Amino acid sequence: MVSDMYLQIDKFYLEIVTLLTMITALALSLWSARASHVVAAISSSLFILYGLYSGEFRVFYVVSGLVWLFSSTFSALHDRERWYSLTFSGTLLGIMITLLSQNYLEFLTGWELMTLFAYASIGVYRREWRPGYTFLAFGEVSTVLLIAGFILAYQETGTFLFHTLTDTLPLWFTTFGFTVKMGIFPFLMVEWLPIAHGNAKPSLSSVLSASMTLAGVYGIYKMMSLCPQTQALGGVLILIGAFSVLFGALYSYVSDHMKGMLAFSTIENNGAILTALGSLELSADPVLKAFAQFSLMVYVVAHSLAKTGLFLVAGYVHGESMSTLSTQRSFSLEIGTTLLTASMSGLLPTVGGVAVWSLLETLFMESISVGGILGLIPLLAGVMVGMGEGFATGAMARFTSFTSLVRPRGGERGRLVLLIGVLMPVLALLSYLLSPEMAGAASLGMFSNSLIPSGYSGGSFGGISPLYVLIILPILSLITYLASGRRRVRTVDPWDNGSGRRLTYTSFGMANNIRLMLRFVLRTRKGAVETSADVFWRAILQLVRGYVRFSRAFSRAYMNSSISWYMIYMILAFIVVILVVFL
Amino acid sequence: MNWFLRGIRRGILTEKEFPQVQWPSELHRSKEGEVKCPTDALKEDRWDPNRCIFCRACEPILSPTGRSVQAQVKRSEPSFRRSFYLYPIDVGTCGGCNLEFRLIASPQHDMTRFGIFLTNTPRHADALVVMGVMTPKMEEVLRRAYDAMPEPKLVILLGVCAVSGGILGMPPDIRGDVVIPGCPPTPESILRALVEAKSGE
Amino acid sequence: MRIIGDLGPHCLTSEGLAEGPCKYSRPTIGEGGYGSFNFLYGPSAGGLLESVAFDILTYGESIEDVRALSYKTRHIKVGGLPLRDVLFKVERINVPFAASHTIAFLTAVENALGVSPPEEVVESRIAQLELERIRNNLLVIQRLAEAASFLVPTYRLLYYVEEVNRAISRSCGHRYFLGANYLGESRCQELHLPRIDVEELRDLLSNRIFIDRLQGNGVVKEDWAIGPAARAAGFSYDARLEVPELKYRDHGFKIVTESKGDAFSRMLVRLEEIEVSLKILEGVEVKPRRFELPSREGRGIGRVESPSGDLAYMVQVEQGSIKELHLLPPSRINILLFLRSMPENIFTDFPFNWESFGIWISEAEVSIS
Amino acid sequence: MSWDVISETITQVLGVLLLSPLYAGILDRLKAVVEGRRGPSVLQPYYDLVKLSRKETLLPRNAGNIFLNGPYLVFSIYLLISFVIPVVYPRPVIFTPTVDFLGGALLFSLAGFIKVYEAMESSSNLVTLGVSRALSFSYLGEATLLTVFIAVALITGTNNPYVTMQYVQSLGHYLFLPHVSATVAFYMLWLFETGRLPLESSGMSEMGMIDDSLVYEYSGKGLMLLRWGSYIKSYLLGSVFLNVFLLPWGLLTGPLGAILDLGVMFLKWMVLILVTLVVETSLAKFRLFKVQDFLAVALVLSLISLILTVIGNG
Repeated sequence: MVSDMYLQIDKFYLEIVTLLTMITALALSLWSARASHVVAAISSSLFILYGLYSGEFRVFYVVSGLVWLFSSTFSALHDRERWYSLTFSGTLLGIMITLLSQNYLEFLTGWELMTLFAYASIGVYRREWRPGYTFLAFGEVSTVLLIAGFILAYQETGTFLFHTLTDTLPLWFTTFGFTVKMGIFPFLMVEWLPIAHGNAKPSLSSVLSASMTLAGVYGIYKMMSLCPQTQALGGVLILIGAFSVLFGALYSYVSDHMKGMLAFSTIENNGAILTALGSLELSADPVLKAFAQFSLMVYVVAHSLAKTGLFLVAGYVHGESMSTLSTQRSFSLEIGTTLLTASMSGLLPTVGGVAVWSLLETLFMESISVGGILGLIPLLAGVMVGMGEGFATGAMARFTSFTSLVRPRGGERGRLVLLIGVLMPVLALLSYLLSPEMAGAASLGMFSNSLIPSGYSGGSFGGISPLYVLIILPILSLITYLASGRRRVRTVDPWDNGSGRRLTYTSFGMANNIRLMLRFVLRTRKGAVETSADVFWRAILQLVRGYVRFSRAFSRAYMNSSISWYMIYMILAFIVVILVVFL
Repeated sequence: MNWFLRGIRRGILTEKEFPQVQWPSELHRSKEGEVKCPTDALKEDRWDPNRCIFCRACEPILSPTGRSVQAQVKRSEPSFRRSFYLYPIDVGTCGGCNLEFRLIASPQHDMTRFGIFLTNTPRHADALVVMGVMTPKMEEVLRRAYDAMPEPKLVILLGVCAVSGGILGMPPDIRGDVVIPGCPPTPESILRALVEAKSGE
Repeated sequence: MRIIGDLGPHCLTSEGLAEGPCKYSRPTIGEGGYGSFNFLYGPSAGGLLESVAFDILTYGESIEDVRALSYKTRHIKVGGLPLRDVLFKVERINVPFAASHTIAFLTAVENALGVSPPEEVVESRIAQLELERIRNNLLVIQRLAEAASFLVPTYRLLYYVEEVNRAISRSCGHRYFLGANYLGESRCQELHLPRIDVEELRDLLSNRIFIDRLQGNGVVKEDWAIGPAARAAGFSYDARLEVPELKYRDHGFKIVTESKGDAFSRMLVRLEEIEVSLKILEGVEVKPRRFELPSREGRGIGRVESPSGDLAYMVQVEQGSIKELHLLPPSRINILLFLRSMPENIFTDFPFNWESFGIWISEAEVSIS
Repeated sequence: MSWDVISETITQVLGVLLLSPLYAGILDRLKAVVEGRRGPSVLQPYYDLVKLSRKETLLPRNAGNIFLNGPYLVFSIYLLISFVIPVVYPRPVIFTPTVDFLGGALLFSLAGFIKVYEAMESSSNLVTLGVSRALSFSYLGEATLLTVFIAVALITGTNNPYVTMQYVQSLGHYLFLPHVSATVAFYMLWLFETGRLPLESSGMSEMGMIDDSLVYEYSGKGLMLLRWGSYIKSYLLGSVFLNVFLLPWGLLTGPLGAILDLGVMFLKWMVLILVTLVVETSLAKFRLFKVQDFLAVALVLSLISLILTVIGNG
């Protein structure tokens, strides 16, 4: 009891110190960029420490802390501009306040700080403000929705403190406010534009893509914990999420812009997270809820860290277009990228694999437990997620191939990437710590608590043991290696029918099959690209005229399929979903 | 009719004995007389199969026996006894060797019963089958193909062009472990040579 | 009148020699945008029977433009050599078409010397040409079936090819007619017909998947096309009716044509022509025959319908040896047609279109001096 | 854990390891016979593997660690899966709880993922050509693999392969419509995953390569492991198909039963081989983009199965 109180006090001080350090970082940036980044890194580590002590939101805190730690370390090594360090640490501070907020007002303050600094940062870099405007504009759209939601909450409870609610309306409002920020359907330029436009440096890109969207997830999760359950919202979120997964992955597959394809994959991941949130909201069964929560948390971890790593990879590459970029590969970069993309492709034994596994498991179990027509929602979502994973694997393979695999060997760089890469299997190992308290099936040959069984309807629906896979795979490989004896290796030129030509294949070419096969979806013409900017799209983008021009140029150069169609699918999906649920 | 049923109905067409071929086959001197051989395959009355293009200019002083032309196996590789993958390369043929070589896959000959297969990459190949006279641009390609093959490996010279250049040019400069004369060599003689090359019988 | 192709400095037409070179419409050159690249297929590819390389401009999987790069060009010296030695070399320019080459060459020589061979020789030559046509058409269809991994027919056709080769060897001593024809002599003993079940081959057309690979693939409409490619496009071009030396009309020969001009039509034409050739063969009888060649001088042209289209030689003979020799191989024209018909397709269509022309690089890239 | 379990495990894993090439050999031999040829020995796959193990390993100039060591990993992934699903022995063995159906699917995709990366490291045009094709179909391939597993999992209410197997053994469940459509879907998927006609075939032409291009640059031991691995993969998927979908009956238990099961599996496989023989020798290879349609059909079939089940439950 007493120790508990001490802990409270310690926590309080820790919180203050963390915030102060970040503010110091902000101040220092006026004097030296590097110093500011270093301090920001320190503050991030403190925040991680703080997160470890805090209860149900532990995961959000620790993960955000790690993202900041990595990106600010990267900046400390590579970025020199003071302006940049100012806006960067400002953004971090904003997110930090949002996460630590005890009431709606603090939350909004943090939210605005984050938005404004990020906007400034995007503008400052390359001195081009239009994308910044877009970003800000949509940032404000979300803010408006949030304020609306919060006001409703205030009217009900009469206090700004986070307090349980009886009405679901605030949840609806805020949820959509947050999804705007997460860059889910039509508002995806919030997430996608500044990054894809190359107006954000690697470190900020990773913060925008990993940490800021995470703040959105945190917001929804928080509001859900306050509001009563609404299955309707659950269904909506699941389907919207699934659509985002499928189309985000598809467009990431065909995009030929390095950061662009990462940004699309972020949309895919946010979609998956949204699906997890949705299934958390949809199901009534407590066991299932627990498992849904588990998959949500694992997905948050997997996406945020892997995406951070991949954006940092972009920092070691010259050029933005996958087909024309130039770079050299190093052991660290190659292995690091491979591990990161493995996680992004949702493969065991990485944390991404656990995430995909648990999400699908959740969805399919729900389709039984919910039953009836409503049971079809998670089912279809599951299949869409499956297809999305297929596309993601392809996109990630292409990313790795043309950022490292086929590149000539160069100096030893990118140890940071390797570090984050190694985290992927390690986190998979730890994932059963997050697992709801139904682990520990002392089944045949299992180590106790190494199993993550999706305990459902008495008997176990299924289960995996990351620990197990991680132990057995290397052992079996070693046995294979030893059993197959030593090998004589000779280095030769690749066999290209004896022509002596080297690799001429472009990244664009590697993705072209899909462009041809799904012509009717992507609206691509052979090779070149259809750039039909249609009415509806103009309507949305009155406030971002520049974006249309850019989207044309961009789609011609990088997207090679008109972005407007992507928008339309998302919006249609949205409308359809709304209809499905309310009729 | 469904081709599966057709296949079943036809049964197995693989043969043990192959019909005699007059040209090319081992020649023997049946008459006395002077012969003007365009490729000097006849030196002091010795008939040299490695130079002969079987043009029938020496008929009837030399006449065919119908025995298929003997290949020379200088080196064989026992580890290919049951699994022998070939990569054919054409450095300047008339198309005849290419065709006859493909015909060892025909149901009548069926190379696969001896564990002989064709492959489309030198990486998987155990033997390089060289056909035709040397042409300038193919020299580099031939060298690359040979390089691209893993040890142990064999080189098979197929057809008089690859062996001695025949009447049309010079042979490729690569040492052949197996030499199969004939213009073009018959599938039978190719098959015999390959079987000998992989097992040493 | 139709263009047949460049023969030395002249342009050979169905009416005879015209001012060369032949006038062809300019091909459309595709150009690459962002992301396009050049994919080199060959020179030594398992999918190609001979050594040749194709430089394909592509965005990946799609084919925008194709150029052929020659690798196995053989230089054959004939100038000043006696007719006999030239004959041996001509026989070996393209052995799968040996009969066509030899007969075209000998016809040219006979025209140059102003003699016309006796009936038996003509009959024997018709027999050889048709046997060769059957063998080659079977081979082309076999290659198509193989490209589609149409397993049973692939080997069935290979079986027939071997059977034809054996029939040829029994008839003329050599599986590829080498040494079967000689100056003033035809050595084929008697005619042995291969047993071919054409009805069975027609069963190929009952497989939708196989047909789908060929239909609409590599459409050729050029009016200067030759051989099966031309006949598949609806042009009734055939040297067998245009050339006086070989009296095909007496054997009730009729032209087979299709309309679409795609790889499928080309295969149909070849399929039907197998039957036509078999009919012709029933009507001919073969026996060896010698005849006298005078030692005169002069120039002459010899043209035959090889399995893949018109094949022509022009010779200049002076005191028993060759002064000048020009060759018009069908493959040279078929390659042009192939390259023009390839764009707009995808990589996996490539083998089907390529094999459907029955092209032999050996004769297309030979250079004669 | 008892000695029985261990002996059963050993039988299952060794059975997979040693018998998987045999079935490929038998199918090839039968194909040859239909084609009118004597054909290669049924042991040909073994001969090839032995020969390859004696050959030199060639390393493309640009390739490195992943290219060299990938094959060992791929092989051991398939080995690991053979612990997990009922491919010889009908009861759980050691390590079985490592993953469930879904996890198994993810492990299969992991093997595919490594194959792609190691192949790409050789940075050759011909390899990239095939890889780009393989990747472009993976979205349907993976989705179908997942849905098919889930389909059967939903029918039986569990994701545990062994429970599923026992469940569908009862005829009522066996002839249950969702199970039937899922079975058809899985067979179509098996044809795709193991590179069989009418989807692909290892001919001589490079232009048609899909999976062949993944091993195009390999030689020696690496090639041996990848070949062997693909035999095992084909065996694993095929056996799941037989034991969980097509013929869930007939497997015996107990250490002695485990040995006999090898024979039972052989009989089951003969059925699968004969069906495949007819399919492969009657059909030709689809146009490349038709493969997509084929897989789409498979996906739809498995989806139908899912929907029927869920509505049935609701």
